[in-house]
Amino acid sequence: MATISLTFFGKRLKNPVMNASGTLGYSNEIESLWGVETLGAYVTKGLSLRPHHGNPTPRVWDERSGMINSIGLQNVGIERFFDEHFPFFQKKRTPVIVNFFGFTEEEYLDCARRIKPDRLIVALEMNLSCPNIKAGGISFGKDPQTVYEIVKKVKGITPIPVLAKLTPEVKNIVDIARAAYEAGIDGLTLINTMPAAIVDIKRKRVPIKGGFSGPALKPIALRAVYECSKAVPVPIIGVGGIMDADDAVSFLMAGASAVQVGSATFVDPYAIPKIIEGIGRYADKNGCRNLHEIIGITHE
Amino acid sequence: MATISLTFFGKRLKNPVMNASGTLGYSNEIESLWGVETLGAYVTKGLSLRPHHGNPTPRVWDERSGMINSIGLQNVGIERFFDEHFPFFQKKRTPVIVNFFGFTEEEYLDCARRIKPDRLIVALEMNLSCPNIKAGGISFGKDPQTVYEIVKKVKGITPIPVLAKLTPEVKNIVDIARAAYEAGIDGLTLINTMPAAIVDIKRKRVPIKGGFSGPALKPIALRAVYECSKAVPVPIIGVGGIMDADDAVSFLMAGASAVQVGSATFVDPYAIPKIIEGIGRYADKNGCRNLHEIIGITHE
Amino acid sequence: MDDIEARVVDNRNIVSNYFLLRLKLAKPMGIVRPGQFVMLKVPDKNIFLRRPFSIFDYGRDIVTIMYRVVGKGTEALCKAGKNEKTLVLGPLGNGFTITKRDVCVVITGGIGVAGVHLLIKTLKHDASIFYGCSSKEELAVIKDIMERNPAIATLDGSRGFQGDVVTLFRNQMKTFKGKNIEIFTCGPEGMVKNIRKQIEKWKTPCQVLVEERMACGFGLCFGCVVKTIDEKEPYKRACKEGPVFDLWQLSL
Amino acid sequence: MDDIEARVVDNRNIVSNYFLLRLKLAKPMGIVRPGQFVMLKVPDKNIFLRRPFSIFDYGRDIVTIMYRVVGKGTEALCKAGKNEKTLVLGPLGNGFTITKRDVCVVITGGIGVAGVHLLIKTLKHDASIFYGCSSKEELAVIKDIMERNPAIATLDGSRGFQGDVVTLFRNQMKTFKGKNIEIFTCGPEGMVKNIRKQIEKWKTPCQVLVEERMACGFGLCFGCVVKTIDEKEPYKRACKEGPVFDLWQLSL
Ligand SMILES: Cc1cc2nc3c(=O)[nH]c(=O)nc-3n(C[C@H](O)[C@H](O)[C@H](O)COP(=O)(O)OP(=O)(O)OC[C@H]3O[C@@H](n4cnc5c(N)ncnc54)[C@H](O)[C@@H]3O)c2cc1C
Ligand SMILES: Cc1cc2nc3c(=O)[nH]c(=O)nc-3n(C[C@H](O)[C@H](O)[C@H](O)COP(=O)(O)OP(=O)(O)OC[C@H]3O[C@@H](n4cnc5c(N)ncnc54)[C@H](O)[C@@H]3O)c2cc1C
Ligand SMILES: Cc1cc2nc3c(=O)[nH]c(=O)nc-3n(C[C@H](O)[C@H](O)[C@H](O)COP(=O)(O)O)c2cc1C
Ligand SMILES: Cc1cc2nc3c(=O)[nH]c(=O)nc-3n(C[C@H](O)[C@H](O)[C@H](O)COP(=O)(O)O)c2cc1C
Ligand code: FES
Ligand code: FES
Repeated sequence: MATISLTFFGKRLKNPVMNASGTLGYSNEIESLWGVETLGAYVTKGLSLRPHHGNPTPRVWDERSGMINSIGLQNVGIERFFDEHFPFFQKKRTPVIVNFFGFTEEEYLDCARRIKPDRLIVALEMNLSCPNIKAGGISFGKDPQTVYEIVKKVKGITPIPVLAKLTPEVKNIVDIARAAYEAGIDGLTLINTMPAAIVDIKRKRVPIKGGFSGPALKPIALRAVYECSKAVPVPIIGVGGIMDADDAVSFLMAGASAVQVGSATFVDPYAIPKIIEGIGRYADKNGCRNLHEIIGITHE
Repeated sequence: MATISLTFFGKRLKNPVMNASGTLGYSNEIESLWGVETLGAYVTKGLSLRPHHGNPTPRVWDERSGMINSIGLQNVGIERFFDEHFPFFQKKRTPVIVNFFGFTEEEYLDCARRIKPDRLIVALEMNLSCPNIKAGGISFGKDPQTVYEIVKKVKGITPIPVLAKLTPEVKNIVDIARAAYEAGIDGLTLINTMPAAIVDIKRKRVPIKGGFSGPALKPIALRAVYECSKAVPVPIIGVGGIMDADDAVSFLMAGASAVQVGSATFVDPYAIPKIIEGIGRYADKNGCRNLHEIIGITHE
Repeated sequence: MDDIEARVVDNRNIVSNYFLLRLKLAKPMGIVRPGQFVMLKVPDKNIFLRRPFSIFDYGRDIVTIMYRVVGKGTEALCKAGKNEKTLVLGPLGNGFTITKRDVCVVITGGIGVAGVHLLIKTLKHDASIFYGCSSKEELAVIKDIMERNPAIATLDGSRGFQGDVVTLFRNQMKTFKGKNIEIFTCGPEGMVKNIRKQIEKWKTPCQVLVEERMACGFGLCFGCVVKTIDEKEPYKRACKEGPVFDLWQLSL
Repeated sequence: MDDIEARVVDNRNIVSNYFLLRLKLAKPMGIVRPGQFVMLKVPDKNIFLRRPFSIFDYGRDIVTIMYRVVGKGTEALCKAGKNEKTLVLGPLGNGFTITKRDVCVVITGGIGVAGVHLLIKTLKHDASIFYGCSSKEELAVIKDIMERNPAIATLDGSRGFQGDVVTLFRNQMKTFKGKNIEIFTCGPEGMVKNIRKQIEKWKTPCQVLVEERMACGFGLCFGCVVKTIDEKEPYKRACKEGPVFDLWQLSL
């Protein structure tokens, strides 16, 4: 049988499938259906230095080919996460990727400083879609220069490998990827949600503006993964609209070393274990002994 | 019965529904099913100064919630369009919006210069997603400054009202809309396709990279229309994923004065007449005497 | 809790836009407490997310849901025909907590009854029920609890008290004087706010079933929050910490 | 040409991944010429665009299509069951032009036969047919034209000539010597290129039915182009100017 395990920043992951940040609670919420140890790695909800309340409702809305969310980064803060939830992952020996953000550069740096290296922590994942308060609310991930600066500083502070998670709403995502690479980034997570809005024609209003995720995002994310993985020589985690194992394999072939699954879990809470199983089946059926045989195969 | 006609740049249009550029041939292709005079206005295929061959195949690909195209702007050029196809619209007394592009600033200006005012020409629609050869292939529509300059020059050359058609792949579409407005644009068409790619996992390759259109684009386009129509006081034409009359009404409510329908025609060649009828029915059912009663109603 | 395949047994229009949907589950659900809900897959290709519905009734692999058509999801749902396949994730959330009281008072209106129906069935006969709706036709919705002698308010006065259900409750409050009562409610925010105004003075115990838009239904996404008076962490998940909350903890 | 509602009559697996689909149209299609095609809605929510298929046969409101499963659209199509609803847009494109010749030679292979089947039926008995496939099992595909005595090539030699169909044709070319022949073909690009090589010297008239990915099927999108030798406008629409082209106009 094929092995679908992989080494990611020196740590062994059972498989290349993770949850997308913000779509699998804080820790044990999924346990009545399946265990987090099923995952290649668990990605935390976006964490900030201080707890954050988030946006008023409505926070989620259904859209034909996906969904819109405007959670507003609600979270209990890094400290409470490590006190209350991290021990659960230690008990379950599940590798963790810590997604974090800040509203100022200092907050990003303080976050990175607070997170201590641990056998289980595979990487930090910097969410660069967060609004930069000092820059009038424009997100950090929009300009190559801003990305370069913040990545450089974060890399100077933490010994843990750092992934930059990029937003698709930019002039050219490859330029952003290059800037992060030049600043020393260890890997990229592509992509975050795409800004979007809903009109409720019955009530004649725009009930929600927020981030669009789900199947509609897939070809946009695939292109980002394909172009960026050709442009920069660091591992990439693909995310956006992955609903089944074929979608996951598409991302691997486009150049991703691992994938994350978000909205699919809301449609089918067993989506992640099914995708993991499906990748294994794909590998067996196609005589693929090792995922490296297909990662980036479309580049040739 | 409600009227769904409108005045657009001083011309009377029967209804607010147009085809999206590049999705309804050159002129009479649809005639065996329905007549172009059904349209509020006919939008031409993207035209350039000289004829252009376009890309090799595959040029179109199916995606779960839309399609990808990479036609590559094939067209017979402005001259042949006006010689061979424009008389058809004259015969049919159908208002025309002329979509055009160039690979250099000069080509845009030459195009605008060549198109003579005519009773039937409602506006020119500048496709700003075209690669700028002098800027290394980055499209004209990516930077507020570039947009400002080219719009200013085009406006200085033609007496015909000019619409700028914007790409969603930018840092902030509102900044681009503002730049076009400051340069004197008469209206905006929002949005063009979103760059995307497909992976064919059976053949382990990326068969096509191109522009993503269809239902997946709708919430992205709605947000662009909503934000830009609040930011700039010129009429906006909404386009992206409109499949039925409810979708069209959503765009009007978000702030569009008219809409364009593209990919839907490939799924259902009668989509446009059905949408026109559906808007009329919506207006009647909701006691809306005039579309102005709903245009931008979500802003309040 | 599990995600269970189900088939439509029937999907019946009761009156105006109220429907009763019975689903046969491929295997039994866990133990159901009144106030719990399910996340139901709407069998329509244009509906991406599931929709939350209270468990109106449950027994022998049949789960019953009562719903009102209010938007695209419920519009699509009412087209589901006999034998159509769907998925039911549940039972979810924390239901009502039934403590010993002299009187349990259930106040509800419109489709809100769907949230307290199983509670009413469980409470046996020691409950006082108040139901409000727009006119006597809508009473078809509470047909099977009519035997519990609910006090009825209709906006048009076509049956019972003319006015809203909270005014009717206020008018009868004196009958509960000196008694140890607890209120259970589910309904529009306006109704809940009105109840609160009536009992503010006494801080009468009151459990509220809140309805919020949901994506996951079991704590994954933080989409369904309600604001509480907890200053440190005001937003609680309706699906996980709720959907039943102590009225006095809510920030309305 | 019109867009016509249709229902699946049957959708039968012939052999390996070949299927025969019969559709009952709600109203008759226009007059069908051999080589024309339809744009078929694939009844599956994950398939956005329609798919082009040659009209394999047509009569009395029943349109027949023969298809090979090659990707997600045809995979979904082969799951369509009896009575499933679909839409058929057609007849589309320019078919073959049948001119008076001494001999009409039809060369095809694999699923290519679907494009020339109606032509073969129309040509009556004055045609010489060459068919290539991988093995004798695949001949089930041409069962109803076996009576026309096609020359057969199989790659594994399990029936007829062992090798490809163009070699078989080359071997028999001398039999057409002095005759006024015209070739009709439909099949993979490699086959068409090989035919071209064989007849390059004589520039034998040859009509080719090309298959390109399509979005609209009738000239709206310029998605389906084929490259021709026209220098001014090399890319012609397969759906509108084709799908049948003069081999000598194509730039292969
Ligand atoms: C725990 C819980 C139990 C519920 N039980 C029932 C029930 O038994 N019967 C029933 O008819 N409804 C119930 N609801 C509400 C039901 O989920 C919504 O009416 C339904 O999801 C609306 O979907 P839609 O697509 O038709 O409406 P949409 O088009 O999405 O929205 C239409 C309107 O309904 C409101 N709405 C949408 N979703 C919700 C929601 N989840 N909660 C409250 N309002 C919403 C919107 O804000 C909007 O005003 C319950 C909700 C929750 C959270
Ligand atoms: C005028 C015309 C007539 C046709 N007649 C028939 C027919 O009678 N029977 C039949 O089986 N097929 C026919 N085809 C081809 C058929 O349209 C494709 O096989 C089908 O669209 C593939 O869809 P898919 O989603 O399964 O494949 P995809 O997953 O989209 O693609 C799978 C493979 O098929 C190729 N392909 C996809 N679409 C086309 C296409 N339109 N033309 C050629 N190759 C394509 C792709 O490049 C890819 O290699 C015809 C095509 C045209 C243009
Ligand atoms: C409810 C919800 C909450 C999210 N929260 C975060 C977050 O806190 N940090 C982050 O980087 N991304 C967040 N995301 C984005 C996802 O991690 C992911 O990038 C996106 O949803 C696309 O993947 P999908 O299509 O599989 O959902 C969130 C997405 C959703 C739907
Ligand atoms: C096949 C095809 C060709 C197109 N050609 C052009 C073009 O020439 N010029 C242009 O501005 N937009 C072009 N577009 C973009 C459409 O006009 C429209 O902006 C986009 O498709 C989104 O609308 P839709 O979702 O309704 O298709 C093209 C789109 C398609 C699908
Ligand atoms: S619906 Fe996702 S947390 Fe409640
Ligand atoms: S398929 Fe659209 S032009 Fe041929």
